[in-house]
Amino acid sequence: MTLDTVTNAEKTPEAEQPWAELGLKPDEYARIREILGRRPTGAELAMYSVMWSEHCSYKSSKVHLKQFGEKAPENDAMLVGIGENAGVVDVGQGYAVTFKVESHNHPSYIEPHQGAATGIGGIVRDILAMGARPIAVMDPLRFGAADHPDTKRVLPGVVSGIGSYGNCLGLPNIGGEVVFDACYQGNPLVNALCVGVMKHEDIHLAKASGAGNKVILYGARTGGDGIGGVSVLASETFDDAKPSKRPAVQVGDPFQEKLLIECTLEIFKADLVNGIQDLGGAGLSCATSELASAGSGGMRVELDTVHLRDSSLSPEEILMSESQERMCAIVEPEKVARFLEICEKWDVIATVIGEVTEGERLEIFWHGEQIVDVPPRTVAHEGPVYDRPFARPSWQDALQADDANKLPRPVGGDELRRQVLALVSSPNQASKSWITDQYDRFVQGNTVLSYPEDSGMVRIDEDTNLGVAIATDGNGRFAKLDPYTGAQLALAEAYRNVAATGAKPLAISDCLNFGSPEDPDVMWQFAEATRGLADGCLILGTPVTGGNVSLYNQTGDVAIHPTPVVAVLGVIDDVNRRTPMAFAEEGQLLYLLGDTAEELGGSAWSEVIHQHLGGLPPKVDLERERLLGEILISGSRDGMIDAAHDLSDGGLIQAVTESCLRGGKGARIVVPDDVDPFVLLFSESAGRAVVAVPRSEELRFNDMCGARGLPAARIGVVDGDVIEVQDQFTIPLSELKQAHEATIPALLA
Amino acid sequence: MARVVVDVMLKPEILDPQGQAVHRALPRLGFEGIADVRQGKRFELEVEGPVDDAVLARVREMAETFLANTVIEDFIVKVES
Amino acid sequence: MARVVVDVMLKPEILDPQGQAVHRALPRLGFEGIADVRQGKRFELEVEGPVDDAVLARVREMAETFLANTVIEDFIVKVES
Amino acid sequence: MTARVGVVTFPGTLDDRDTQRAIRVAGAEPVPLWHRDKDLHQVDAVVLPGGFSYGDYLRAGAISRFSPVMESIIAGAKDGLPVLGICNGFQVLTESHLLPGAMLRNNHLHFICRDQKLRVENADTAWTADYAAGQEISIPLKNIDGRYVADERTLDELEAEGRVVFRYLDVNPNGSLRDIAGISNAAGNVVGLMPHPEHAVEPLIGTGGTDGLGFFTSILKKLVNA
Ligand SMILES: Nc1ncnc2c1ncn2[C@@H]1O[C@H](COP(=O)(O)OP(=O)(O)O)[C@@H](O)[C@H]1O
Ligand SMILES: [Mg+2]
Repeated sequence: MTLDTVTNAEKTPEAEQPWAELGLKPDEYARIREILGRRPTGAELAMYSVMWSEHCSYKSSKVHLKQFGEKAPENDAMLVGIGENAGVVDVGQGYAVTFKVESHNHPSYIEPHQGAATGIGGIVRDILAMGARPIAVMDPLRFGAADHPDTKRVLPGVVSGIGSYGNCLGLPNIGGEVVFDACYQGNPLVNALCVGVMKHEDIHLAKASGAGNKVILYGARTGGDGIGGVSVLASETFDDAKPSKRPAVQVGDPFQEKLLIECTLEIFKADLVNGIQDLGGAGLSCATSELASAGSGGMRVELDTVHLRDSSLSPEEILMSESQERMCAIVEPEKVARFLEICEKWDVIATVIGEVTEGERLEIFWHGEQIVDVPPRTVAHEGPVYDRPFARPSWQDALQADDANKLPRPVGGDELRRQVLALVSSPNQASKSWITDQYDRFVQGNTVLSYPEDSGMVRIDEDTNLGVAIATDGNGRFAKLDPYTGAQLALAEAYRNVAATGAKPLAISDCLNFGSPEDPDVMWQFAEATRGLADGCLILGTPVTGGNVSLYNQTGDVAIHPTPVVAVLGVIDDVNRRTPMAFAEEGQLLYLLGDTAEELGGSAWSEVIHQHLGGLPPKVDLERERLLGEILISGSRDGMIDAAHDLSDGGLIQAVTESCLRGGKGARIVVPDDVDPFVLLFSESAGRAVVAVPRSEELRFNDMCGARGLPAARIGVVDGDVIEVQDQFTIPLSELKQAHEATIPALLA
Repeated sequence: MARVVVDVMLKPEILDPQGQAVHRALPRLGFEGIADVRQGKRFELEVEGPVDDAVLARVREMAETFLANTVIEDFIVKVES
Repeated sequence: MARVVVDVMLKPEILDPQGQAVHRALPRLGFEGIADVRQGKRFELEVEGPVDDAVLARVREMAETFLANTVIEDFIVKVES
Repeated sequence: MTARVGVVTFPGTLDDRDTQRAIRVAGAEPVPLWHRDKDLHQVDAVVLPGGFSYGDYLRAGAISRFSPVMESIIAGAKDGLPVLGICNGFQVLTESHLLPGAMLRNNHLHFICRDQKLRVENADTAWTADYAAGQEISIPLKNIDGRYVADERTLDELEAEGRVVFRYLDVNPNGSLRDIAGISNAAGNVVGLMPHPEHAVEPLIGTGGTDGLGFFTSILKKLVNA
C-alpha cells in the first residue's frame, strides 16, 4: 500500500475512504473535508475518527455537561476546573489534590482482567499528568445478577485485574462499590478512581507552548494492540459479535506504569516539563492534538521516530494505537538531556518525536513525507456537538405509580427477623471482603480508613496529619425511578459518607454511565441526571471538578439503569480525629440523626423481599444533608461522637448491623413510641446517620443538634453480643456475621 | 494414561510484559544473542483412556473456551509422546 | 531466526493449585475424563543465528540459573522445528 | 550514635518509603540504596522491602536477585551483615539462596490483604530481640506469592535449629508448609518474612497497631550496643 500523503490527498479527491467503518457519520466526514478543504489523508481520517468518537469528543453529552460550569458554586478551593486531565482542589497547607473517576466498562466485559487493569492504569496516568503523586485508588463496580454464571467469569476477572494492577503500582485501594443487578448482565460497569496529591506549585497542564520546545514520547513502546480500542469500544453497542471480530483489548503492564510514575515524578521535581499529557483513548492522536490545541503555536511530529513493538505498523495504526503506559511531554531543548537521563535511570524508553512550531497547524511526517496537516483544535476541541432529542419515557409514569410503599410488609417480630437476615445476607448488602481482601489497602503507609468504612481516608502530611477522604456512590435503582432525584441521591450519599468520617466535603468528580444516546428515553435520563447533579452541587457548594461519561451501556435494545456515580472529596485537618464506623464500647448511646419517612421505593428491602422496583425514590433535601454534615464534622472535631455510620441501602438495620459487626459489640434498639418498627428499620430516607455518643457527651451533643435544628432521636445503646430490637426480635451477632459474610464467597469462591 | 499438552501464548500483537522483563534481564546475566522472549502457559492434561480424535476435539474445545482467552491468546494442542 | 523453547513445570511433589483449580473446574464445564492437570510456563526464545550445541548449552544454563528455580521446578529445553 | 539502616529500591519496589519511615520512627537513620549501585554506603544493616520488583515477572524476586546491589548484599550477609527481607524482600532472599526454600503462588490463588496474627518463635535473631519468644503479634499481610515451600529435610533442619522465626496463627493464609511465616539463616543475621512490620508502627495508620515496631527497635539496639 502506498503512503497517503497530504499531496496525494490533494491529487485524489475522489479516493474511497473507510470513514463509515471508522464510525464517522456522513455529515461528520463532510465536515472534515470542509475543514481541510480537501479529503483527509488516511492518517488524518484515523485521527478525526477516534477523536470524534463519543468517548473522546463527548459529542452527545457536551450540551448537558455545560451546566456543571454554568451552575458551579462559588468555590475558592478549585485550582483547576473541568477540561484538564483532572480537576485540582486546594486542601490547605499548600497542598492540592486531584482526583477523577473514569469508566472502563466495555473492555472489562470482553476481557475482564485486562479490561479492568488497564482502567486503573488509565486513570492513574491522568492524575500523574496533573503533576501529582497518585496516592490511592477506588473502584465502583456493577455486575449482573450475583448468581448468573457469567458473573463468575466477569467479577473475579475484574477484581483480579484491578487488584493486580493497583497492588503492583503500590496504590492503596481505599473504597468503592459492588452492586449486582440483572440490568448489568451483558454490560458490567467498571469505574475507577484515582486521587493524587501535590504542592500548588507543582500543578502541570496539558498544553504545548514555546516554539522550538521538544515533544517527547516516553514509556512503553507502541504496539498494535487495542487500535481504536477504548474509543471505538466505548462508543458502540454490543451485539453478539464473534470473538474474532471483537477489537483487541490492551494488555497492561503495571510494572512499566510504576516506573513511569517514579520517573515522571522525578522529572517534575527537576522542573523539566512545560506541558504534559498521558496517552489513553485515541493514543497519540489525542495527545498530540490536545497538547497542540491547548497551547500556543503548532506542532510538528516525525512519526517514524516512535519506538515500536511491531515494526509493521502503519502510520495510521501508530496514531490510533492505545498501547498503555505512555506519556507525552513538552520540554525545552536545553532540558532534554536531563529528561532523557532520568528516563534512562528508570529504564523508561524516551524519544524526541517532534517539536512545537510557530505555526498553527499540527503536522505529522512519515519518513519525510507529510501525512497530517490539520488545525489541532478541530481535532481535539471543536468536534461535532449533538443536541440529541430526548423525551420522558412512556413507561416512566407507570413505573412511578407502582408504589413500593404498598408492598406487603412483615407481620410480627419473627417475620421481621427473617427479613432482616434476608437483607443483610443478600448479595448487595452482604460483606464484600472477599473482593476487598484482594486489594492492598496498606501500601504507602498512610491509610487511615478503608474498607468497610464510610469513606476512604489517607494522610497526606506526616507532620501536620492533614488528610483527605473520598467516597463514591451511585444507585441505579433510584435513578431509574427518577434520574433527577437519583443523581442527587448519589451526590447526597457520597457527601454524607465523607462527612460521617469527620471530613469536610469540598468537591466532586463523577462517572455518568448510561445507555445509548440515540435513544430519546436514555437521553432524557441523561439530561435529568446531569441537571440534578448540577443543581445539587450548587446547593451543597461542591463543584464538579471533572469526570467521565460512558454511553452505549446496553445489550441490544435494553439499556442499563441510568447509573451516575458520584465521588466526593473531603478534607480533614487532623486524621487523628477521624470518626470510625465501629460500635466498639459497651454503653455508647445510639442516636439516629435526621427524619425517617415511609420511603421504600427502590429500597434494598423492596428488591430483596419482593424483587420489586417501582414508585418514587426517597426525597432529597440537600440543605438537610448539609446540616447533617456539619453536625457530623463538629461532632468529630469536638470529640462528641465515638462512631458514625451513614444510612443508605438497607436503612437503619443494615447500618447498625455493619457497625456492630465492625466493633464486635451488640446493640439494643428501642423503637420510639409513635414509630412503625418496620419503617424505622427498612426505610431508606436520605439525610440520616446513626452515631455512637459517649455518655459523658450526651448533653452537649443533644444541645448541639437542638440548637441547629437537626432531629436526633436516642434509639438505643451498644451492649452485649446480640442485636435486639425491643419487643420485636433478637439476633446473635454470630448469626448476623455468618449471614453477612458467607454470601459472596459462596457465590464466587 | 496419556498426556495432552495445551500451550497457550499471547497473540503476537499483544504486549507480553513478562516475556519482555525476562528478555531485558538476559544481557545483564551475560546471555547475549536472544532477539526476543515470549512467555506463555503450558497445561499438561493427564487423560484417562486412549487419546483419539474425539478426545482431542474436546480438549481443543476446552482450550478455546476455558484455558485460553482467544481475544488475546492463541493455543496449540498436542499429544505428548 | 530459530526458536528454542524452555518448558518449566513445578516438580511433581510440589502442590500446584493453579493446575488443581483448572482440574476442578473441568467437570462443571462438561469436560470429563481428565485425571490431572498441571500448569507450568513456556518460554519461547528467538535465537539470533544458528542453534548449535553451544547455544543449547547456554540456554540450558539460562534455564537452570534463571528461567527455572530448581528448588521447586524442572525444565526441558527443546528446539522448535 | 545511631544506626544506619539501608533500604533497597529495585524497579517496582513499593514499600521502600514506608520502610524508611518505620526505621525513622524507631530512631535509626534510613539510607536509600539503589539497585544499580553496588556501594552499600557503610550501612550497618539492610532491609529489602516489599513490592513487586520487576513486576514479579518470571518469579517474585527472580530478576532482582541479579542486581548489582544484591552482589554486595549477598557478600555482606555471608560476613554477618544483618539483612531483613519483607515480603518481596523475602522472595529475593530465597531466590538468592541466602535463605532456603522458595515462595509460590498462594494455595487459594488470590492476592490476600489482611491483619495477620503471628507467633514470634525465635527472639534471638538480629531483628527480633525486642520480642519475647512465643509472643503473639498482629501485622498486615499482603501478597499473592506467599506460600513457603521447602523439602522435608530442609524443614526439619529449620525447625531443629530454631530457624523458623515466625509462624502463622489462627489461619494459615496461603498454604505455607508448617505455617511458616518467616525464617532465618543459620547465623541469625538474615531474616525473611511475608507479613509487613513496617505497616504496623503508628497507631491509626493501617490496622492501627504498632506490633511491627519491634523489628526496627531490635536492630537499632543491636547495632548501638555492638
Ligand atoms: N469494589 C470495592 N472496592 C473497594 N472497596 C469497596 C468496594 N465495594 C465496596 N467497598 C467498600 O465497602 C464499604 C461498604 O460499601 P457500601 O455499602 O457501598 O457503602 P455505602 O453504602 O456507605 O456507600 C465501603 O467502605 C466501600 O468503600
Ligand atoms: Mg456509608
